[in-house]
Amino acid sequence: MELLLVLGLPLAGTLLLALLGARHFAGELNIGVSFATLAAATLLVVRVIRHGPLLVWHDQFLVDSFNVFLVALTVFVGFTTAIFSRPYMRIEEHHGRLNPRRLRLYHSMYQLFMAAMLLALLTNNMGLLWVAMEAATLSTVLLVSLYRTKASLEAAWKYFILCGVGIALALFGTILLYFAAEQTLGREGMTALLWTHLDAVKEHLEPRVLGLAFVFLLVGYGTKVGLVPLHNWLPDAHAEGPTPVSAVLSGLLLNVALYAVVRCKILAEGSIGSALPGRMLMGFGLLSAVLGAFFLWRQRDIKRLFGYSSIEHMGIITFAFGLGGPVANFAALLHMTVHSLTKSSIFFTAGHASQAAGTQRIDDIRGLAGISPTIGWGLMLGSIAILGMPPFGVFTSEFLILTTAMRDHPWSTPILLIALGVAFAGIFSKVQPMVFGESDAPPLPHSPAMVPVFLHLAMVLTLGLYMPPALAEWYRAAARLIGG
Amino acid sequence: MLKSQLIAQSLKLLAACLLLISFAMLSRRRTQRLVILFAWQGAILFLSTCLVAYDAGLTELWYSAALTLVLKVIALPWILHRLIQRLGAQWDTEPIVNIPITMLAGLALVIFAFGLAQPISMLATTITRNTLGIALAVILLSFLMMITRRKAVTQVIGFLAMENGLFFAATSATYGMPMVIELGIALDLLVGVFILGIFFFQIREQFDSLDLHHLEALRED
Amino acid sequence: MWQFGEVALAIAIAPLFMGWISQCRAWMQNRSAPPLTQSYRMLRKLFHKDAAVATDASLLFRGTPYVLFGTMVLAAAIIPSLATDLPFARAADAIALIGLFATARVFLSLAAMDIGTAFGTMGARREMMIGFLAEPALLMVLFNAFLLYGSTSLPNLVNEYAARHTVIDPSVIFAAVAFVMVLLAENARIPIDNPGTHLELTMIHEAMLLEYSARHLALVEWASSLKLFNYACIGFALFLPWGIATHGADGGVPLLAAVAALVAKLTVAGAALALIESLSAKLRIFRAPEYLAMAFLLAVLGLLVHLLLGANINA
Amino acid sequence: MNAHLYISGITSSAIAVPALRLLLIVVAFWIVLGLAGLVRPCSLRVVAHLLFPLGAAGCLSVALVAGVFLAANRMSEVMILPLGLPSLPFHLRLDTLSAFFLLLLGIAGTGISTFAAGYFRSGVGTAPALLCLQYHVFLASMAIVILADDAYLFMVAWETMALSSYFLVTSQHRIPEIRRAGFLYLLMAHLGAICILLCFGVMQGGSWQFTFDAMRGASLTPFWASAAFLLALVGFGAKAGLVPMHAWLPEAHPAAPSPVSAMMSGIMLKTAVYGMLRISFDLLHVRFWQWGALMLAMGLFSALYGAIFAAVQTDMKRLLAYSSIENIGIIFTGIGLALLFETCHLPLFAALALSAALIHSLNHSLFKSLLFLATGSVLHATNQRSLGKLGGLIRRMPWVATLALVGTLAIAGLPPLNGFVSEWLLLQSFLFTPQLPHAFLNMLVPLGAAALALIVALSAYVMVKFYGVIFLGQPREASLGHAHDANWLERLGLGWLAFGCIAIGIQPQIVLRAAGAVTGRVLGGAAVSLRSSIWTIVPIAPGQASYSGLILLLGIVGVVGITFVLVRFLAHGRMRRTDPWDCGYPWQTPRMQDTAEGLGQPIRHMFGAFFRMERELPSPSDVNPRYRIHIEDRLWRALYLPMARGVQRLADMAGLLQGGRLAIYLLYSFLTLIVLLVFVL
Repeated sequence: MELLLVLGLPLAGTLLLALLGARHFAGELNIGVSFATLAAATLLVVRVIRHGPLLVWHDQFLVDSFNVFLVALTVFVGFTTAIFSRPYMRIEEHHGRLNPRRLRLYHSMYQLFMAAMLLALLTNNMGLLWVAMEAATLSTVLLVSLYRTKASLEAAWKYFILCGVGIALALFGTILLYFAAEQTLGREGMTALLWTHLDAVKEHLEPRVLGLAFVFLLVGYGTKVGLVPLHNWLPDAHAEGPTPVSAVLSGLLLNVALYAVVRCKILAEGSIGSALPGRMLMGFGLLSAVLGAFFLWRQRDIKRLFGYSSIEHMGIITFAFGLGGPVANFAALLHMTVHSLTKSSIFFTAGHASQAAGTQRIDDIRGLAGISPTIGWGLMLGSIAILGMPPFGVFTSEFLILTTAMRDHPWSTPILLIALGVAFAGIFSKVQPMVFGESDAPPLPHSPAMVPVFLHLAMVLTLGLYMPPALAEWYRAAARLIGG
Repeated sequence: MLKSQLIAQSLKLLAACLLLISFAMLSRRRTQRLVILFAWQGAILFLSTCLVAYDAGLTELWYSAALTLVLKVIALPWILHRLIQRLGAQWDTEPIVNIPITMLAGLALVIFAFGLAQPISMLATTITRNTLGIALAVILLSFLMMITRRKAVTQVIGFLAMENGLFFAATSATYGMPMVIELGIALDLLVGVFILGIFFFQIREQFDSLDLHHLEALRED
Repeated sequence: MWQFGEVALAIAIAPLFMGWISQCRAWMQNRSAPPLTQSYRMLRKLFHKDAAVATDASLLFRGTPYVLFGTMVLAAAIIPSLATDLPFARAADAIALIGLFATARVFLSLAAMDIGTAFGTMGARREMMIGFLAEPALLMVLFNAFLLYGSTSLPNLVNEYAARHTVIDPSVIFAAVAFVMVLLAENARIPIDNPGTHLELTMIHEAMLLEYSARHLALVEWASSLKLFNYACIGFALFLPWGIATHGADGGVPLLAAVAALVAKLTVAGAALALIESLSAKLRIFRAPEYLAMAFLLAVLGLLVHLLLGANINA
Repeated sequence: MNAHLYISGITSSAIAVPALRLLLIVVAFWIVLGLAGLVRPCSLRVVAHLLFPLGAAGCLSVALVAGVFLAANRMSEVMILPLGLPSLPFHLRLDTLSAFFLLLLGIAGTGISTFAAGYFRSGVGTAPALLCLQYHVFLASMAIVILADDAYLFMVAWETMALSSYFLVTSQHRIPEIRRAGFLYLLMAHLGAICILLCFGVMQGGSWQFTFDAMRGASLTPFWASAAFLLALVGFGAKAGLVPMHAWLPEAHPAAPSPVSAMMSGIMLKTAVYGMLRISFDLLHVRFWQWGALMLAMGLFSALYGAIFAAVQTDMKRLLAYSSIENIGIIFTGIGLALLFETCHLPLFAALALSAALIHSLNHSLFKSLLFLATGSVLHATNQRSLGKLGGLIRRMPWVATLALVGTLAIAGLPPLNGFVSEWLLLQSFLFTPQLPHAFLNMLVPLGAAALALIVALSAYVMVKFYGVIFLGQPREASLGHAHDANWLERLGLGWLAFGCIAIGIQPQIVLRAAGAVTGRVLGGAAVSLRSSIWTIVPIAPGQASYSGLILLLGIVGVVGITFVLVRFLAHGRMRRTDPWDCGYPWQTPRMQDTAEGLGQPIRHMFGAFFRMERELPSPSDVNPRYRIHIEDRLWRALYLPMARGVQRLADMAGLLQGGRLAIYLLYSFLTLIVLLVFVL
């Protein structure tokens, strides 16, 4: 059945690429596996759309409208990233920054990472969720340190320790959750940690325990979401890892972590009955948005710049989830989608841009439109999209979020206004000279893969102007599920 | 009845020892000692798990006890020991915050943790209810230790101690998590430590030291 | 019938008025005065001369005198100097009249800049400066009138006045003083400008005419005398509209009365102007703003006085 | 004009075709045109000689449709497109207000597109096809902004407008100043857009209904209504260039290619005016006289500010940009006045002021685009933008000079051209301010009229400087000797706009009627009474005031003609050409002419308080003396730089958070944990 395929294929790919990852066709193989996963996931999605939510294997696995679209997103971006990473890694090899052994590590870890994320998304068991998150961390740690440079090692180390500690706290939260659960659900079988069961009885869970548990889970998974002030690993990891990894990190991993947080929030809110968890999310969200924006203002490294932009956007999404309610949740889910599409495409272009200029320092990247129009305009359009200019989809969600905030919590809108304004100035003042102006850099050895970039941007553009009813219905269902 | 009383008493005793050991870790400077203390912690964990398993008569707890013994009492300390030998990182230099203050902070944390856990542990149906506070205290203490130390190795030991605390919480407060999860956790732990091992070597060959103040290049300047 | 008579009269006696002023000035400064017809002679002479035009003067330069003359004649046709039922007056109220004068000013300045000589441009600059300072003051004066009589078209003003025989409203005094100051400024008289001098650095109006000669010069001179005449008539219409043949008045008697009244007013006004000019000294060019600001202030004061004394606003 | 042709027939037989559909077809047509250019990306011929004229035809048809709509004073049409958000498809609506601004867009756009067809040369900056695309997307988005009937579509079109114009501004992106200007422009536009968005957020009033209909229905407390109004004022003011949100305008307009500057200044700024009107008169149902007073004050201040700064500029496009600020100020003054009257229940006077504002928007879009395009021709002919290097072009390029003269006289507010009409109407409406029931207002506001008079006269000064320095006098550079006149397409475009200026000047009844249709709809029936024949316009009552551009024109022409003939008859003097006399000063060089700085000197002297001046005077003993002056906007240092510095400081503070030490990071997590635990404790 599809679920098995979706989970199994990446694992198989991991082993396969662990053996063959060093061959010259590894890139294609990687693409192949990702594509197979994509196909399987499509089947799964179709099935879920047809027959509604899906609970299998003693309810251990859950596919409902909330996570299925994240699954679709994950496999899709995973696929496009695989397409992108083939020429990118070729060029890296050509520049002598990587050797076949590293490539093997890269390819197999890439697949493992995908597998871990899919597991985290699909499992119905909070414990397994935790395990999957930990696995994702471990695999990406190896990916971040792929270049073995001082910087990349340091980044990986910080990433490992911070996220390790975070994840440990999350585990304690899970334990507390279990502790609360077994009061009501008892410990027969392994039902006490199944999200669906918890969701069913969340009103009867002991609120005080759930409060504690939520705090630990929030701090734990929030570290991986990159909420200020737990974000410190994020820019380093994004800047020092290989670009495809940065793309999947900010495009997918953050989403998955946020997904975990939201699942916990649903339970906590149901049990506590007050809006406290929502308020916490709003606080974190605003803080991340504002501080992320101010960080943007002072960046010198292109990938670091967009890493911070991810923090800012995660802040906005978290804020929206904190607001709760059908529209805000809808907007948050939409923003998740468009952000991961846009941000990954930006990282694709940024990666090629830094390859073309031979550096990641913004001041040394000039006149991209001159070197290669596709890269230049890709970066320009991507930045404009991520800055929330219509007709791109990011604007749609920001429109909904801002208006909702204006309606429910007017006090927060000035903060958001500042955040958006500063972020705009921060990013655009740096992107514009990179794209425009003169340059005398040589062309790239291998032709860059710009198809994914423009594919993503086209999708984001479409979402900005027209949303297929099926998708909208899907979001609505998910929003209803999250409630709040 | 009396038996369970006895078990409860002894569990409390073990919990106290656990707390004591964490304090000791907080105060130690030599990494070797820390490893040994860590092993002791594992041992106590093993004992407590056995007791709980015996009391509750749950087979899967026996498994996890065995797992603890293998992993936390033998494997990890041994690996760490070898690592330290190979890397020659016996001495941790002066911690960032000096010991007495750390101890005071630790004391405050313990009080905080108890205060936090007090109302909750009342709910526990198990005989080992109020050990939850101690578990929390252990976690926070090892967190504190991670913050105050300079060497990579000591940070890792702190990290592992934290895991112990979690494990203790899991077993004592809730008679252990479902088996799958236990296994998953253990696996992750193992992999993590291996990765750490790889890291140590890479870090050392890059920076020819495990001192963390080399790892402060990436920053906002 | 009134209409064309009035225009003809204006064109005819405007130079005479100019001459009369200079004669009075000469007397007051006990110089021997030129004859009253002096300005007519000058015009004739100029019209018969050969015109000398700068090599690269554009059409704008040569066309401007005609435009000036045209606008001034049109203004004369709008201002009720003799009678109030003027079909032309429908075309422009007092504000449009100001616009008309502004048009003339702009054309003259552009023409002065056309040759590109230093003095021409300097004159143009100063002229425009005076202009944009004078206009607000003038507008405030009109505001006063509007508040009094509820109209900005001059004939209706006069009719209103004739209709109700009110005593003079206190605000009118302020307005009148302001108006006289503006009149002096706008018509290049002392204390802003000196029509007599050709001392380069002080002149404004003359500086713009430097390049004109013969018939062009004649037209410009005629136009400027018409301008002075028009301003005087505006003043009469606003502040002492006695004797102007109001609505329905027809036939010879009112006509004669109106002409007589006009001549009398002009005589007095000319003498008064000459007196002011001889008594006051020319200001430095950058004192002009203060002078006009004063005028503006007076007009505003008049306005406030009117509003405070609470005369009936909407007549 | 187009309206004029139709007024006669159409009013009786209102045709059945829905105007809205026609307009949408044109919009789609524009986008197709834009994309069509991409087929042959670098062929200038296709783009210039096929696409742009077609675009002009589109503009013309928009003008026709809107004109017919206004003339027939049709009921408003609505339409819903199945796009946009799931719960919020695109709503479109054509009513008289939007029709008026579409008329404006159409008339000005026709001229600009025609000119652009002849203007764009190959080789420099962005590829012609891309320019064509951006240009037509810009047009289309402006049309959609005016047609939008829900907040989402409005915002999308609004930002698309900003974006496409940004790309047009930076088409010469090799030059750093232009990039800087573009950045500043887009930043301000975006901030403004967020303000507008928040304004809509306020007005949605409870229900998540973003259609304008729902907003009309929403009931707001005075506080929130005022909040919405202020947000709108900031947002649209930033787009319109209202002081102090004007900083981008004098940067972006000179940077852009001339047709684009014309488009931005002529049409885009008006979309901001449209938005302001739409929100304050249509969507918000409660209004307060304080709003009007605020708007009036801001408008007058902007106008004065713009006029004063325009007077001291030495770059011709910059000068025009500041003059745009001035005119926008005048328009907002009119709107503010209308608000005042309307809130004091004097609908007739409100209608008068509003008509003045509307007509002035139309006039400004005509003469300002005309002048910007003229500067474009001058730029092409001479490659000079600085006034200090131009002069005497009336002999080299008579066509441009003549047509520009019309624009100059019109913008200087001189009868019988169109600029005077609107200003006259505005002054007329000022005359009634003493009837305001508020003690202070009715004394203070009349001073506004005086300020307005000062501003208009100042703008006359500015325009004399503009025209005189560029077209009159001697060429200040030898290179101007071989300047060539504009080509026929450019002349056609300029001619169209000039014709518009004259036509509205002598037949203001048409636009007055159009404005009446708007005010009638907006102010509930109140419209300027048209008790006036084809000869004169009578705003309130014939006793009070009347004006006729036609008669004035005929009068002047007649008198001039007669005089000319008579002079020819009587004065039998020949005319001979000589050197200029100039007080007998023989050694004339072009450098001795008065410069642009010189013409600005009285203003600098009088309004010194407004400027930051750096002057460098030559010493008397200097062999080749050089005089340099640099004028700077005080607000730039007073407002914008501090803001930037503040952000920088905050960013540095934020930077301290990330000190690179792992222990500290762990400490953050630790403290966060503790704090949250205390929270739930």
